[in-house]
Amino acid sequence: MKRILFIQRHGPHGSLFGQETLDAILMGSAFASCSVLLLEDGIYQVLKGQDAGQLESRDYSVTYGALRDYGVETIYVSARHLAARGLATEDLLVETVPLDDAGVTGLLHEHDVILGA
Amino acid sequence: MKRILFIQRHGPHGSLFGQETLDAILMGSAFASCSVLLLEDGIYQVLKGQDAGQLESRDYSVTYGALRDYGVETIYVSARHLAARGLATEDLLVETVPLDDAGVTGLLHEHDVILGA
Amino acid sequence: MKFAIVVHGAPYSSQSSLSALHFARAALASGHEIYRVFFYHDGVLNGTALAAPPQDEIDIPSAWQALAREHTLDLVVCIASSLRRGLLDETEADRYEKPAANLAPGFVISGLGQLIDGALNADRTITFCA
Amino acid sequence: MKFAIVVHGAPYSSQSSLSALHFARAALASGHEIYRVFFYHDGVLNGTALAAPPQDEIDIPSAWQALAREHTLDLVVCIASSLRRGLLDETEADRYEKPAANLAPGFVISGLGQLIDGALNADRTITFCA
Amino acid sequence: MLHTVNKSPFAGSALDNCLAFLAGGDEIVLLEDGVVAATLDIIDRCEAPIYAIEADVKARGLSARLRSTVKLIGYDEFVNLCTMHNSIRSWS
Amino acid sequence: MLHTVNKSPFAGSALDNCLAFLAGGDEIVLLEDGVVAATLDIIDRCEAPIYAIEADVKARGLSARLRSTVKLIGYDEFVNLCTMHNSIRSWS
Repeated sequence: MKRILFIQRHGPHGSLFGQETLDAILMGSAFASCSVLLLEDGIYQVLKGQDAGQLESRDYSVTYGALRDYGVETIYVSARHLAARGLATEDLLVETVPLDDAGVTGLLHEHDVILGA
Repeated sequence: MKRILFIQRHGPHGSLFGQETLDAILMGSAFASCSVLLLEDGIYQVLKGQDAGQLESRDYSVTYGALRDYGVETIYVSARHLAARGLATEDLLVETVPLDDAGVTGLLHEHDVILGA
Repeated sequence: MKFAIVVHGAPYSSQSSLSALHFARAALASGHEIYRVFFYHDGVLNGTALAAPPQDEIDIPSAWQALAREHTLDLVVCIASSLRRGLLDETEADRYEKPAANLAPGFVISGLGQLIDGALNADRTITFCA
Repeated sequence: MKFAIVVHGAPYSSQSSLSALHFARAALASGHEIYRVFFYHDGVLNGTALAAPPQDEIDIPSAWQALAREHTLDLVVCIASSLRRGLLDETEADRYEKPAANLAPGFVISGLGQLIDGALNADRTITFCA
Repeated sequence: MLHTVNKSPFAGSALDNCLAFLAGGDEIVLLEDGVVAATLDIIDRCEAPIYAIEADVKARGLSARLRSTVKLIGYDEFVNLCTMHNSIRSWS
Repeated sequence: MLHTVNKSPFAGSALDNCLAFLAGGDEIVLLEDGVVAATLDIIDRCEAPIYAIEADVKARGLSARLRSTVKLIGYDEFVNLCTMHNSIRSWS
């Protein structure tokens, strides 16, 4: 069975990429072995304490917390991109595995297909 | 009469912003006193030697050469953004006035309305 | 004070139309006038009559229509941007022999002259970029 | 070799659909198979039946249709992306009680399962980002 | 002049350009993904008053991370700032 | 692995990420606005083979400005590069 890596590199709410990529991850995890890699502002997708009520938008970040239940194996983050934003893994609402650049390179090569914006 | 400044900061062909902003400039120059400021990759809009035939796209860059005839007063470029791209005003198919950062700041304040993506 | 509001982004795809909507509501609530909302680039897609967003999400094209009904707003989508993106009123659908029209009531298709007119006649012009 | 092609950008607004079209033509010309073209995010707007671009510009939705007729391509637009962006076939227009359908012939609306199916069954999956 | 910035400083040059072309008396409104800048120390170096749209800050979970120089505002105050400046430039 | 980059290095981090996460044996195709990088000396520092789509380079008037390390290709060669790598990552 092929392994799919979903990369998320957009922040939440500014565009629809975050929400729609999450939909693709949920679908992927139903049919294949999937992992998720958060790069750049994609890390903000899982920042704790999001409240989009005043924006009349949906707080879909909670769905990230359920990804394990859907069968997603691991959520990885770039340690460098995390640090550049002044964030630590404790600030995120899901358990993530931070990777250095070589770790990200390895992850890309371990997967057969890479999806995501 | 109000003075309008159009800012162009996208390169050609990658998106429609360049072509559609040019349409707005042409319309603006018919009704108002207009100038154009090229920032960032917007400078590539007027690079000499564009040939979009192989892309099945339109070479609208030539229209920039006609902006003076349409009544556009001056086309300004950021000297810093020009240099960062390894370009000089001689590489551009229209006559432009390079401005340092303070010059751009002044230009922004001389206009009543700023349009453009 | 009279505002011209320019919207460059498609609804949902970019937050710009939601921000513009919030700004427009706040301007009207503060007693200001909205001279025109001009939808340019992908912004013209705010005028679609066919969007069917999930029920727990805001329906942005409908929200513009509701605001326009309440305050008699001039909602203009740029014709050149609309034609490339497949947004047509009955007249344009006939002209180009297309099978349907999809411009929502409350929006009008017009030319770029309306952008310049707004910039010249409003006291302030604010752009919400994609 | 079998390719799955994923398109994220709207025609014209982003060059991605034009690049995907050129890539698809080259793949077919080289004797490869295109398992599916999946249009996601703003890419679903490639499937509009109502685009009327200037006559001296390429008609991208029509170019996809022509390629699909010649090579029996599977052109799938994502249903969730389509509903938010106002792209409907007859079935969805009826379901949501909208006044018209605007999906071009040659395209089908389907779910995200078709994206995953493509990724799993094609030899290579390539994405053209907005 | 009022400047708005609606993109993250990590995703392009909107903030860079805004700061490079700022004049005395200018003010800045951060909105949408632009509010990310309100949490970074680069913003402390800016001498112009900086505002951030509260709804955008809350939606992104950034309320507790704001630099002290940034003032949260609603859309009504955003509208008011527009009336107080002669022109508005949106950096994206 | 084949990497594609379709954005200008001045307009975001697509190229930065591509170069940061490159492995031995990887190759890079620059397309659309990504071909801007083919004219800049930053590209000389990259050890992977770099290709640029000729139609995109010509459309932008960049043909005479290419760095010597960049090889121009057509879409047919782009397709062929895809077949020669096990997977493709599109950086945007």
